[in-house]
Amino acid sequence: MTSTLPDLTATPYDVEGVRRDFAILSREVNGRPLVYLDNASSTHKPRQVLDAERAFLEQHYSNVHRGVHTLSQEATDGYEQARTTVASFIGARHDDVVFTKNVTEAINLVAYSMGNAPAGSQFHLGAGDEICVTEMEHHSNLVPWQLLAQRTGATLRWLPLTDEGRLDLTELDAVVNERTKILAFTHQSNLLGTINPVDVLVRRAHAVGALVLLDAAQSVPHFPVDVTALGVDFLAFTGHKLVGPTGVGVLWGRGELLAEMPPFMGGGSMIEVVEMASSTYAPPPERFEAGTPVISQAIGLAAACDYLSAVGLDKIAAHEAALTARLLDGLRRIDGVRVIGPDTTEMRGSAVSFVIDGVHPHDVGQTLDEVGVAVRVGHHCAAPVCRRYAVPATARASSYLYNTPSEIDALLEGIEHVKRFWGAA
Amino acid sequence: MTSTLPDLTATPYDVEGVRRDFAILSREVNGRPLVYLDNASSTHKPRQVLDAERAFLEQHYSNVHRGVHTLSQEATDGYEQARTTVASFIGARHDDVVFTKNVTEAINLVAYSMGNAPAGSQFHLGAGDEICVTEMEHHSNLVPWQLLAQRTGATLRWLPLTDEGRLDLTELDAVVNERTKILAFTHQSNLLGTINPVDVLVRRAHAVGALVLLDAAQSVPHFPVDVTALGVDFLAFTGHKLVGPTGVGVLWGRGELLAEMPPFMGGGSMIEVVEMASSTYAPPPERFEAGTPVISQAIGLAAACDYLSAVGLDKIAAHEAALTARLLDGLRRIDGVRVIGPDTTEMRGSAVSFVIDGVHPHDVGQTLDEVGVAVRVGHHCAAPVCRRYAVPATARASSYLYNTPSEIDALLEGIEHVKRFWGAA
Amino acid sequence: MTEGSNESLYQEIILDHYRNPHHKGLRDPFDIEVHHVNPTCGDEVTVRVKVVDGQVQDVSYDGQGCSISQASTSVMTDLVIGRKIDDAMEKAEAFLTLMQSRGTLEPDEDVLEDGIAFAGVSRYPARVKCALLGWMAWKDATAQAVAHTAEEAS
Amino acid sequence: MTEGSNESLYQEIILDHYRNPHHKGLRDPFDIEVHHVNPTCGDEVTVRVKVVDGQVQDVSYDGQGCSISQASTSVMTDLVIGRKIDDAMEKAEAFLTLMQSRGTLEPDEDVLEDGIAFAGVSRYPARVKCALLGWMAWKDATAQAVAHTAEEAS
Ligand SMILES: Cc1ncc(COP(=O)(O)O)c(C=O)c1O
Ligand SMILES: Cc1ncc(COP(=O)(O)O)c(C=O)c1O
Repeated sequence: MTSTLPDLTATPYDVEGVRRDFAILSREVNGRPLVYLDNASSTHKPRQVLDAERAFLEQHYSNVHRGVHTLSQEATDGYEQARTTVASFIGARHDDVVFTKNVTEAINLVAYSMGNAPAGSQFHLGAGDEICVTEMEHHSNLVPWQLLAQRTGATLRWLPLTDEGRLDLTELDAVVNERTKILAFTHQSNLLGTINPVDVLVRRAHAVGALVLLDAAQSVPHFPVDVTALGVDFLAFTGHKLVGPTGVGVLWGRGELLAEMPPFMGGGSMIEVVEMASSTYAPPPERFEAGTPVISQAIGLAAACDYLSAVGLDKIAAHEAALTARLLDGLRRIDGVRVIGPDTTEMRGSAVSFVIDGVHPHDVGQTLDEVGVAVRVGHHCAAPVCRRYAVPATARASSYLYNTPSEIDALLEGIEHVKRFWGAA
Repeated sequence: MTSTLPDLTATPYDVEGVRRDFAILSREVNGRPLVYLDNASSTHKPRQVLDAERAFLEQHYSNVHRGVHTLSQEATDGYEQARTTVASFIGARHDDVVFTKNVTEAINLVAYSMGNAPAGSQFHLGAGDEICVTEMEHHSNLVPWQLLAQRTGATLRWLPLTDEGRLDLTELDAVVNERTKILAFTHQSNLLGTINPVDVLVRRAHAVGALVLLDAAQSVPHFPVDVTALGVDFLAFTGHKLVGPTGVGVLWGRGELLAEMPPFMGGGSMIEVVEMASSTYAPPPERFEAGTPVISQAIGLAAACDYLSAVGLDKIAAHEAALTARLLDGLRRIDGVRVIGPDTTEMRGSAVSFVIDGVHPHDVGQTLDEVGVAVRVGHHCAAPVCRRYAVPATARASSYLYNTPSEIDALLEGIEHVKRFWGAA
Repeated sequence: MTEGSNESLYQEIILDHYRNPHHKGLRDPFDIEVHHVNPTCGDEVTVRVKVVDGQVQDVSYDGQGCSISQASTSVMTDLVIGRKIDDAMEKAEAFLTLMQSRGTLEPDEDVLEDGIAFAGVSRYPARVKCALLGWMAWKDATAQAVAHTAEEAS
Repeated sequence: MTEGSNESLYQEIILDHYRNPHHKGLRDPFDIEVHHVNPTCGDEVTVRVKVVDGQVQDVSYDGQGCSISQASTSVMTDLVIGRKIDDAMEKAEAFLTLMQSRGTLEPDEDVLEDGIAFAGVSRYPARVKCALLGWMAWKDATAQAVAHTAEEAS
């Protein structure tokens, strides 16, 4: 199952070559060429990913792990090979990668597993223990910890934000302390674009014996991430944000931690010996993959990792940085537009949130759509961030490997159009 | 997004026409035409399903629910239309259908939600309460309840099996009693093929005020199922067993029950108002679909439902019954072969487990594979059933809409070959 | 699946009501005041209702939100003020049905007047909630006012 | 992805060991007895080990299971009995490596003797555990026996 990967040796970054792999990008919306700038929400999938999944399904499909017949062996090989590919994409060992439905399930997995840990276990939580997050978390890295706190009696704390859209670390030592059992935070904010100083947070957390979970949903797709270099204990990301399928996410965990963690969901494949009254459980990663896994989605995700590797994550990051700089520059020149989040490219990614004075974000998004420009509007599943910056919602443009400078310009012109249409400024 | 559906008006059951929709069926295995009889484990996907998913991804894909731009509206329409299609496939209302990763997640969802219910809630469980299953459950409908019992202090009980492979209901009134909070059982056993008397069990459970969850993983794909007619409270099934994609399952629940149930996983989309310290939750089905849902998989599943409806579930059931009768007849004529489970077609499906005297099931499966016949061997994620019938494992042949009488004959010849090869009888 | 359409969501009628909202500003006297929020976008509306003899005597409101939520609340006041409660509730039902039609319904101008301008909104599930915010608040307030009056009468 | 191959998993050597297992049946004397189970298929083996002066003096076993698990246990006894523990452990490592090779390794007949017949098994992940059952039990028992002897000596 080899797929044709884009040949990018000729030019430094052949964005047109990349675009040809994404059929949907040649669509029109409202009579205009689609300008898709909603990549922080989800990304499109190149034909290499679609082809890989289809070839697998048409030639090698079967359920995995439990059969001796040829298709079952081939499907198992394909699925486990996908795990190897995804693992090496983040510098991890094959056995330390668990496939989930999305990053949300990956985070809930850790939260529920901790909640299931008996007293005495290093994962156990109770009254007096603390869970720490930040004020910039996506709901998927906030609500699971709220629920865990409610179930166990532990206290939820969080690191606040500065006016510039960065973590405020002045109280770090107080907020992350000897009572902290786990610190869960995002590598890159999906609303603000802020990239967080992982090293500083890991150092403090490990100094007080807390575990660290990194929500890498917005980082793994955009720049090279190596779990060992980061020094975190758990890292999670989601397939649909890195040109892969929906329905697949990844939890990576340190092998020795995964080995000690109690199971989350019960069911087929995650067991060892099942009696009617009780069971013993398989080692990781199987222990955490109850039921028939996301087989063809894992194949698709591996193809997505291969695709990004072939294009080159460094090149993608540089390309995005240039687009982000162009966008921030352009926005700075338009009166009545305010960026929510860092307004330089330093330690920030391509997600740029903004508001236009006097025009509700919903109307911004809809009016941009009328000229073919797709941005996301709303609270971006990070309602507390909107509250922090006293906006009901924002519009957010987020570029990716297939976006072009002229698309950024189309957005900027679109914003002028929005202002004219709504008579703002 | 209309797909070409097979024209089956001409003949009563055009199995050759159906087979042409499944590319993998023309594969060879070990130099022989593939005879795929592992459908109880997973099924292949017709081009209509693959095409529907791909067309959606190449023309309308985006994340759902949270956007105002055109692609996001179209993707939301597609996803919610898929929910409607799947709902009507089982006679349910749109809002009562929750998309999950597989049936295993669907069952864990109910078990965890009950575990999360505060004292006083109808879902709450504690010491003195009982959870009831049967001895023929798939691990996915057993282990989640073991874990729930461990978490809550409730007691797990089960209905035993008769020597003929049926539920032994002589003690029904004792086992399902006033302390029973939920009765969870399978519609059709994946190992024995037994179809259970849902009406009898529902009547008893409801008489004592217990909820009923039906594991329909092996029934919804094979014959018409209507949630209202069944009278159960929850019903769950899985996409990959009904010619749909992996990575998608369904939980159906009575609207008024879903409305009262606490959430399972926390994250994006399942919330209403999120503050840092706590949140309120969206109504069902969103409440139970945390994070980016299994978008394109739901589209694929709806296409699978449409495909099965176009072929006709009644016709499929009749076709399977004929194949099953042929297989049971054939097995009866071979010395040294024992069927584990009912040996007539009465109240049984197409999954037929058997053992051959003197040949280990693993060797049976592998030797059949050498002549191109794919059956599953092992405990089929129902280890207690093997223990009950004192076999280490079984070989299991399970036919579906695309199998033919001559494939059954190939299996029967294969079994003779196995016996010769291993010098048995 | 609906293909993107060239017809703008923002009909002139909607823009007019957004720029020059009718009956806006909270007024006395009133029986009941309610405050509704659309959690997905933070839109808010406060609605006051005065009911006399089975009739909607006055509706006043204040709020913030997108053009759709503001304009539809303005249209709502035009449609219900001065009307018998039953008639007004029928209008609300007609508007709700239109909003849930996903672009498939031809609205009745005799019933919905300026409200027909919102037909296109029903093609945008994400905006339907905006269009219904004021209406839902009014229905809630009116139901409470009726219950309240009934209580006082008994 | 490996395409299905025509070459049978069931080499003559495997069938011979399965039909006529070597050293089968539990014997005295022994230092340690262990019982291992493969939960996925119910295969079981009981292995006894007698260690003297850093040497595997005897291995005996009983069990039930598929041809692969039975034959590989028989081959294992041939390879380890009478050998220095370190040498025997090396054989076990070589066999483990072969089993994890997914069909990519050319086995060394000088090291593994009849064990090379299992090379094809490594292409079948579901059967690898069968092939390793007896070996794992032996390693476990031998490690315990060594620890035990060391303890007695100290
Ligand atoms: C009866 C039954 N229940 C549950 C399952 C689990 O399905 P899944 O693995 O798709 O969650 C299966 C199939 O594996 C089954 O046959
Ligand atoms: C930072 C961050 N975390 C978590 C998520 C949730 O991802 P998913 O919805 O795929 O679970 C997202 C995206 O939605 C995100 O941007």
